Amino acid sequence: MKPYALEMKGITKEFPGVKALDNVTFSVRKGEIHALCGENGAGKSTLMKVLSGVYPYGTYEGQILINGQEVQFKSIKESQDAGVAIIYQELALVEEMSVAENLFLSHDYMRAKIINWNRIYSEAQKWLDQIGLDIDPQTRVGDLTVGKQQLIEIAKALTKKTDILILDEPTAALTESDVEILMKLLNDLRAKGVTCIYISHKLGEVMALADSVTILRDGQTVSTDPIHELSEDKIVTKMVGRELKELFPYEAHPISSEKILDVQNYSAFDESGKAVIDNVSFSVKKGEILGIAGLMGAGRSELFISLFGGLKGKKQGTVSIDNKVMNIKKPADAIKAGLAYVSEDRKRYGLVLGMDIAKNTTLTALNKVMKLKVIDQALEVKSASEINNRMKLKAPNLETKVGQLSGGNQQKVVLSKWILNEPKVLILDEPTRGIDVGAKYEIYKIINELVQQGVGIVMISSELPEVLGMSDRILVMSEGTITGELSRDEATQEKIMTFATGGKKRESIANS
Amino acid sequence: AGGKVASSDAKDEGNGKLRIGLSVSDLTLERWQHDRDFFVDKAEELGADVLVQSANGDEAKQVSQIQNMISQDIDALVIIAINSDALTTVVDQAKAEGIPVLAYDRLVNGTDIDAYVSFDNVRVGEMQAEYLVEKVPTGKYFLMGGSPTDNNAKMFREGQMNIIQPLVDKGDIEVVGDQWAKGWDANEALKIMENALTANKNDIDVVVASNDSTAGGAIQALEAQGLAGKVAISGQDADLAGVQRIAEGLQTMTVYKPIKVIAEKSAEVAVQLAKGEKPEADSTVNNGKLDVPFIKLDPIKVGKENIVDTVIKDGFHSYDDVYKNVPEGERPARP
Amino acid sequence: MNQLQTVENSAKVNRGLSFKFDMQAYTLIIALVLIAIIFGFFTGGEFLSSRNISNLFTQMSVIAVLAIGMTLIIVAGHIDLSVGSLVGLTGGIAAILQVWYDWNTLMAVLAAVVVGAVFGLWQGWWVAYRAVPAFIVTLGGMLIFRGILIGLSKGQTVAPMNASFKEIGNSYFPYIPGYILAVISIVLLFFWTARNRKKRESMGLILPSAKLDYGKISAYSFFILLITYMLNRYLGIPLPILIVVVLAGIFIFLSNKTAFGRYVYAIGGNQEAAALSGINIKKNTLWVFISMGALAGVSGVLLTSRLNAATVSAGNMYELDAIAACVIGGTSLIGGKGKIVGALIGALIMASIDNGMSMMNIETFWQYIVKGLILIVAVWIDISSKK
Amino acid sequence: MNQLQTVENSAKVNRGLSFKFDMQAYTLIIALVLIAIIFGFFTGGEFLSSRNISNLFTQMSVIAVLAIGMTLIIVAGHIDLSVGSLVGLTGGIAAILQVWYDWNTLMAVLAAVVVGAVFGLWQGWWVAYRAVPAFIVTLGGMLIFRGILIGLSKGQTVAPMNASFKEIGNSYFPYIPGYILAVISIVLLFFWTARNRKKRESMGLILPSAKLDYGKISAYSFFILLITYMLNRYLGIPLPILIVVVLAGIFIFLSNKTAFGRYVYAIGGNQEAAALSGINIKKNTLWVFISMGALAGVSGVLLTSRLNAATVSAGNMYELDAIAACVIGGTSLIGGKGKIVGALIGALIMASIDNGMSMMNIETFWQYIVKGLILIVAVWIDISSKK
Ligand SMILES: Nc1ncnc2c1ncn2[C@@H]1O[C@H](COP(=O)(O)OP(=O)(O)OP(=O)(O)O)[C@@H](O)[C@H]1O
Ligand SMILES: Nc1ncnc2c1ncn2[C@@H]1O[C@H](COP(=O)(O)OP(=O)(O)OP(=O)(O)O)[C@@H](O)[C@H]1O
Ligand SMILES: O[C@@H]1[C@@H](O)[C@H](O)OC[C@H]1O
Ligand SMILES: [Mg+2]
Ligand SMILES: [Mg+2]
Repeated sequence: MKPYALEMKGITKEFPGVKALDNVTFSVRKGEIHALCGENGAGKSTLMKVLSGVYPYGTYEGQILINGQEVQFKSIKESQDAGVAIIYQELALVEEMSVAENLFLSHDYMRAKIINWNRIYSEAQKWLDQIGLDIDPQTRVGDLTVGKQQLIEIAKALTKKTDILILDEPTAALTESDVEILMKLLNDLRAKGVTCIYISHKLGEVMALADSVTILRDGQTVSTDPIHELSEDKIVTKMVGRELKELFPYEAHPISSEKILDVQNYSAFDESGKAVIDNVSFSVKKGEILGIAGLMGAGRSELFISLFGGLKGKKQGTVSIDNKVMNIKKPADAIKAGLAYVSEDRKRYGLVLGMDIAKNTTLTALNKVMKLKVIDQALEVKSASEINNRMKLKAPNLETKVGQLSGGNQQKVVLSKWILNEPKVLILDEPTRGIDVGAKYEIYKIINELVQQGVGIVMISSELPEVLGMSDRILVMSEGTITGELSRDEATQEKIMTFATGGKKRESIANS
Repeated sequence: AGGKVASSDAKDEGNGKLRIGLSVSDLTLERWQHDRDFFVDKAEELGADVLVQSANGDEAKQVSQIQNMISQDIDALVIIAINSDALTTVVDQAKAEGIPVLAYDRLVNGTDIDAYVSFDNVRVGEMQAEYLVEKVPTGKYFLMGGSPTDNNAKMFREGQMNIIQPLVDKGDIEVVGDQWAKGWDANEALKIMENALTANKNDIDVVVASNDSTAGGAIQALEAQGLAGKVAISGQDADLAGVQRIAEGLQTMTVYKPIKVIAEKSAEVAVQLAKGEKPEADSTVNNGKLDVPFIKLDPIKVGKENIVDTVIKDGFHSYDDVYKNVPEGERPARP
Repeated sequence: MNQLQTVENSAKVNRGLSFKFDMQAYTLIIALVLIAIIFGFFTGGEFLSSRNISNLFTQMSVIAVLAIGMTLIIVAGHIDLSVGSLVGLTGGIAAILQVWYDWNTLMAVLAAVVVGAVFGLWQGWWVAYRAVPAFIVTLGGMLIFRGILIGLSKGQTVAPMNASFKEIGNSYFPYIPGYILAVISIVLLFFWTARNRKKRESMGLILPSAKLDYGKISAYSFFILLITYMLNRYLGIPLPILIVVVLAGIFIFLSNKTAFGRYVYAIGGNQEAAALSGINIKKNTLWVFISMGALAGVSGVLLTSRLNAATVSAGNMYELDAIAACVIGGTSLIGGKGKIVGALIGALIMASIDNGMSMMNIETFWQYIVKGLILIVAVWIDISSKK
Repeated sequence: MNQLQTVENSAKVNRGLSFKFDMQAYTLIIALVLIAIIFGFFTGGEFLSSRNISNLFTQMSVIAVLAIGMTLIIVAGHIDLSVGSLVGLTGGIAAILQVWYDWNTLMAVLAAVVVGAVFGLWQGWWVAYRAVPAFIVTLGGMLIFRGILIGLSKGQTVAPMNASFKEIGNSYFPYIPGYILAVISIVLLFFWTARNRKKRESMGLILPSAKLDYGKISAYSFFILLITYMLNRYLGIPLPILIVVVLAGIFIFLSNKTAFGRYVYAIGGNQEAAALSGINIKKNTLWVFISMGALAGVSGVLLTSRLNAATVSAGNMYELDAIAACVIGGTSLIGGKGKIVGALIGALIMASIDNGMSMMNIETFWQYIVKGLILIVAVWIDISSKK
């Protein structure tokens, strides 16, 4: 057995009112990939922030040893200098700056007396090539999609000479192909002797990649085991504390023949007049779960944001809801027409982080909690608590600011917010991004409940198992247009990927 | 230099009219608007064009504006300085271009000036104090200064103290407070007065206010305590509102600087200078560099008794305006 | 985790939270009390006399009215540098209409408020519909409004106002009605609390302990009575502060209880999320500026009334005082966060500093320095206590 | 996707980008040219005379120096309201030291800059290490510095300065050396471009087409020569604008080529991300304020020299002009975005408006109104062209 690269002993970390870590012990051997698993809010990110000096020495209890030596990081920079690099769960990128600048923000290149931009750009180009990103290093990071930003974030950590690399949910926003690139990179690193700590809710990745797994629950260590003693089911059981039979609780349900949303020959153009969505036609039926698959940048989000009235440029085509042709110019029109859109980027487009749970929940449905145009606080709290209880939201109380919630719980608030509105069509863009298996399961159950009530669900997802597991029907998009349609029975990963890479044009369209 | 030559032919031909530049310190006090109007009227009557600029109380801006005037080939420059000491560089530039310079109301120090037409600011302060001391020879005085960032405010205070200090030393007068109103702002003065009255339990006999706008604010505070008209209070500028208050007995006095006189006199002198003539002056004043011909005008104390003979007679304000708020029966005879 | 646990948990944290909230309000009030004690000491108690408290409230009123609107502006993520000039302009227009054109007081006041609202609309339009940063639009407004005022008034001081106009800023709500008003507010306070508790209970929501709730409003009631008593010992409740209280009440209601208010906080908190939630950003932003303009109109009327005159330089730099009041009161310049009550306390702190130092007859240059220092230190105490 | 394709793609994006960037700079320059044409027309060409251009540059210099530092402050996500007062104070201290205590010019200038930096440090400390919002700290500073100035100068104007001090703001870089300077800068420009192209090529980076690159710098060179020619037709290059150019050069270098500069942009762009990247937020913020203070010192010296005197009200409200210059120049008040060059163009636009209107002898109140309108419209044009 290799010696320990890292030992964290008896780590306890408290926030006002919350004990996030309670006497956690966590040991990682040199050169291994060590997965850290646990439900949302279990304390994974907090543990890593303790390690990387975000919470400096003195603000937590316990001891940290690196290569057997005790370390006391008083700042992030000290941990960086000690060879610890971390990719944070919340992207730590400066949107206004270029890709190259972000890549080397904390690198010695940037600390040189006079910055050598040419070197930075050429180095950046190399890294971009390595992670398979086809963009100019001078591109503004804010202009990239979340997925690409995530890749940048990964590359950023790789640029540094590291002994211990921590990845906190690096693949939440990645598509399968990018995940593969990442896995390959990590395997290379392992071969070079770099120690990795890998946090993910995607247990498939964990099984494929990790050498050992530590599981946290409610701020405490549950176990550390070598991977060969584990299975996905066992991990889930340890995480959740009970057995979870099925990952995708798909229930057969009646699908009406009524089209609740019907889109014909729809195109959307950006402000320079280029078509970003090109002549798309599809429909969603009452009580149907329509999965939308595709690669990163396929235009899935763009299509539905555009339908929802959230994009600027020109549009063409007809959109009918309940057989009525709608003219949706802005989100308010869409909401009135019965659409709801749960964004893939909840922090940016879904929530007002500084507001409390109750207020976020009722934001789109204020008229439901008003009497005579006056907000009835009691009613507001009541509606919010009902819906959030239904979601099994875990939060101190409804007056907690959503910014203080863990990712999974934030996602539930976004869902609550839109479901409270009682939409006819609920568009879910990456609904389970970054949330744990338990919470995922609950969200699927909510989806089931909604379709039972006759809501039409559009589920955009980059996780193929999820699309396959939950959809009644699947559309595949590529380059702004629909390239394929698959029924639940005929769909397989391979078929989806063929369409997604633009292999074949929409062929099975007839059989719906 | 090149620019100058090129532009001067461009401008002057066409009409052979004289061009006078008038640089005004700011227009947020009532008096400067009168100054400007009288000056422009008179100068035009004498056949000159006037370029007027106002610098909003910003010294650097005044410098810039004067530069801009110089580049428009004026024949004479008239300056109402924001600050007497902060214009040497630009006046030097004017002189280098051969443009005669007249200091209006406020002297310009440390440089070549051709003439100075003014009232004496220290004298203004003295007049305010003299009038008050005469009315209330002993008692508690409160000093309400002007803008702490206005040099003139200091000079008024200097004049006031010339009169008051000996009496303080003698024990006749007690100074119970000394506060300065930012930006000559009436609301500042109002608050200061309210607080002074509270702090002194209304035991104040005289308020030495340096101009009419601050006096106006102070009088509001006095009125709220039923003291308006009972506490003597000075002013300056003979603003319409100020003179009205004197007519009503709310304010004791103001110092009237016959603006029409200074404006018209200055216009005459400016035209003379523009033509290359030498103006006549009875005295001189040293500005730190040379003895400047000084055309001295006397400020006038205005109290209830002489409103008609001064401000109204001069046409500075109309009889009807001044006595608007005084019942017919109590008005003095119409002139 | 089961349902029950969640709720139990909430109750615990809730108490913690509500205590924390009160702490925040308290530090400001503690700062205020400290300032009062210090000035009280140095002025031989004069600072705390009925009369001075009455003065203080009147002196703060012009800025307080502005601070109410400024809170909304800042919460919405903007800034308004034009309010000082707009105060001058609206006050000037009221005076001109009354003094030169013999308008009666009601009409002149209305005109000022309407003009304020219209200019607010103008600025709001540029900000909301033309996406020009509020800083620039209102910096422009600052110049434009001052320019219009100079042009209209020809630089003259316009005075005096009619008696009824003068009363707005200079009269008092007398003894008996004052007490009646105080008692009515106290009764309403208790009534509302009781009703609210009942409602929350019937909906199965967490209740703060009755002791805490009623203790709190008893303290408020005592405070209301004390202030009323103090003010009545002098001449009664100054009308300007009553106007402030009424306007504050209206705007607190608007910001907490209506969609408009909620949207303003959402827009300031996360504009993109607000937009995708179907909130009409432009319209709501426009209304924020219109409100600010109308409040500037009220403020202008108050100032003109208090001075019994309108001057060209009236209101100069008031924007800074108003913004400072908001920031002292905990409003974040980033937007999305802020309370009107805080802004009022901020305005009171600012007015107290000015008032106290002028009562102490401190030399001018020291006043500048001390005021600057107190500003920084007061906000610092507030911030560090929140950590 | 293969390598080849990537390169092609990037090249495309790159060209697109650089064109876009230029468009942004262009709209500002177009606005400037429009303003110049309009004023040129209304002043019968006088606005564009050599002499007036020389004046214009001198007139903008005090604000331009401030705008350089303000860009950094705003990019870092802060604001500085105290610079006007600090200009007054530092200029006052230089004057007092020279006039009352006979210090020589060099020492007096140094003292002003050091005092500026020290007060910058004081403010930076409160902002960075005590987390008090910059708005409050610098609003406090605005009062404190003005107070100190009134106290030190006892309200008096301090004048006159020594001849050498006066020269700083009032002299010209003469004919021949002026041309030499211009030619040197042009040669350097070509040299650097060539070197950079070679380097990029050797590193396998994408090159903008040679035509584009050299075309651009040829245009710059033409511009430099034209300006030099124009200025030399009058008295030469005004020293103040040379100082501005040198300072701007230093700070552009700092902000683009050093870690400090990049960190400032990172901090302003996303403070959390910057912190998580191990950037020392406090230290860098402190330095931003120190720089601003030192620049205010330079500005104070320039102003005192230009006025040949220090006055108590010197620099009043300059902060607004400086901030406006930055915002016009495209700096975002949210932080993280802004260019020093933009701020300089902004300062020039502001100075042109003032200068042009005063040349046209427009009535004061119209000047206020027109300036306000131009401000709004100029920024609006800039913004809508970026969309
Ligand atoms: N800054 C903070 N202030 C207060 N509470 C916090 C803070 N950061 C985390 N917490 C709390 O600490 C607990 C652990 O959070 P942490 O982010 O470590 O969870 P996690 O395991 O990373 O979850 P996820 O899978 O959702 O990322 C949660 O209850 C969270 O609400
Ligand atoms: N090859 C590309 N290079 C650069 N930008 C692209 C490319 N393809 C798409 N984009 C842009 O990236 C964005 C991706 O679109 P969208 O968000 O709709 O994709 P998606 O299928 O939802 O993928 P994801 O959300 O997983 O990133 C759009 O703004 C699109 O214009
Ligand atoms: O007339 C006075 C003027 O001389 C002074 O500078 O400012 C105040 C005015 O009242
Ligand atoms: Mg986490
Ligand atoms: Mg997407």
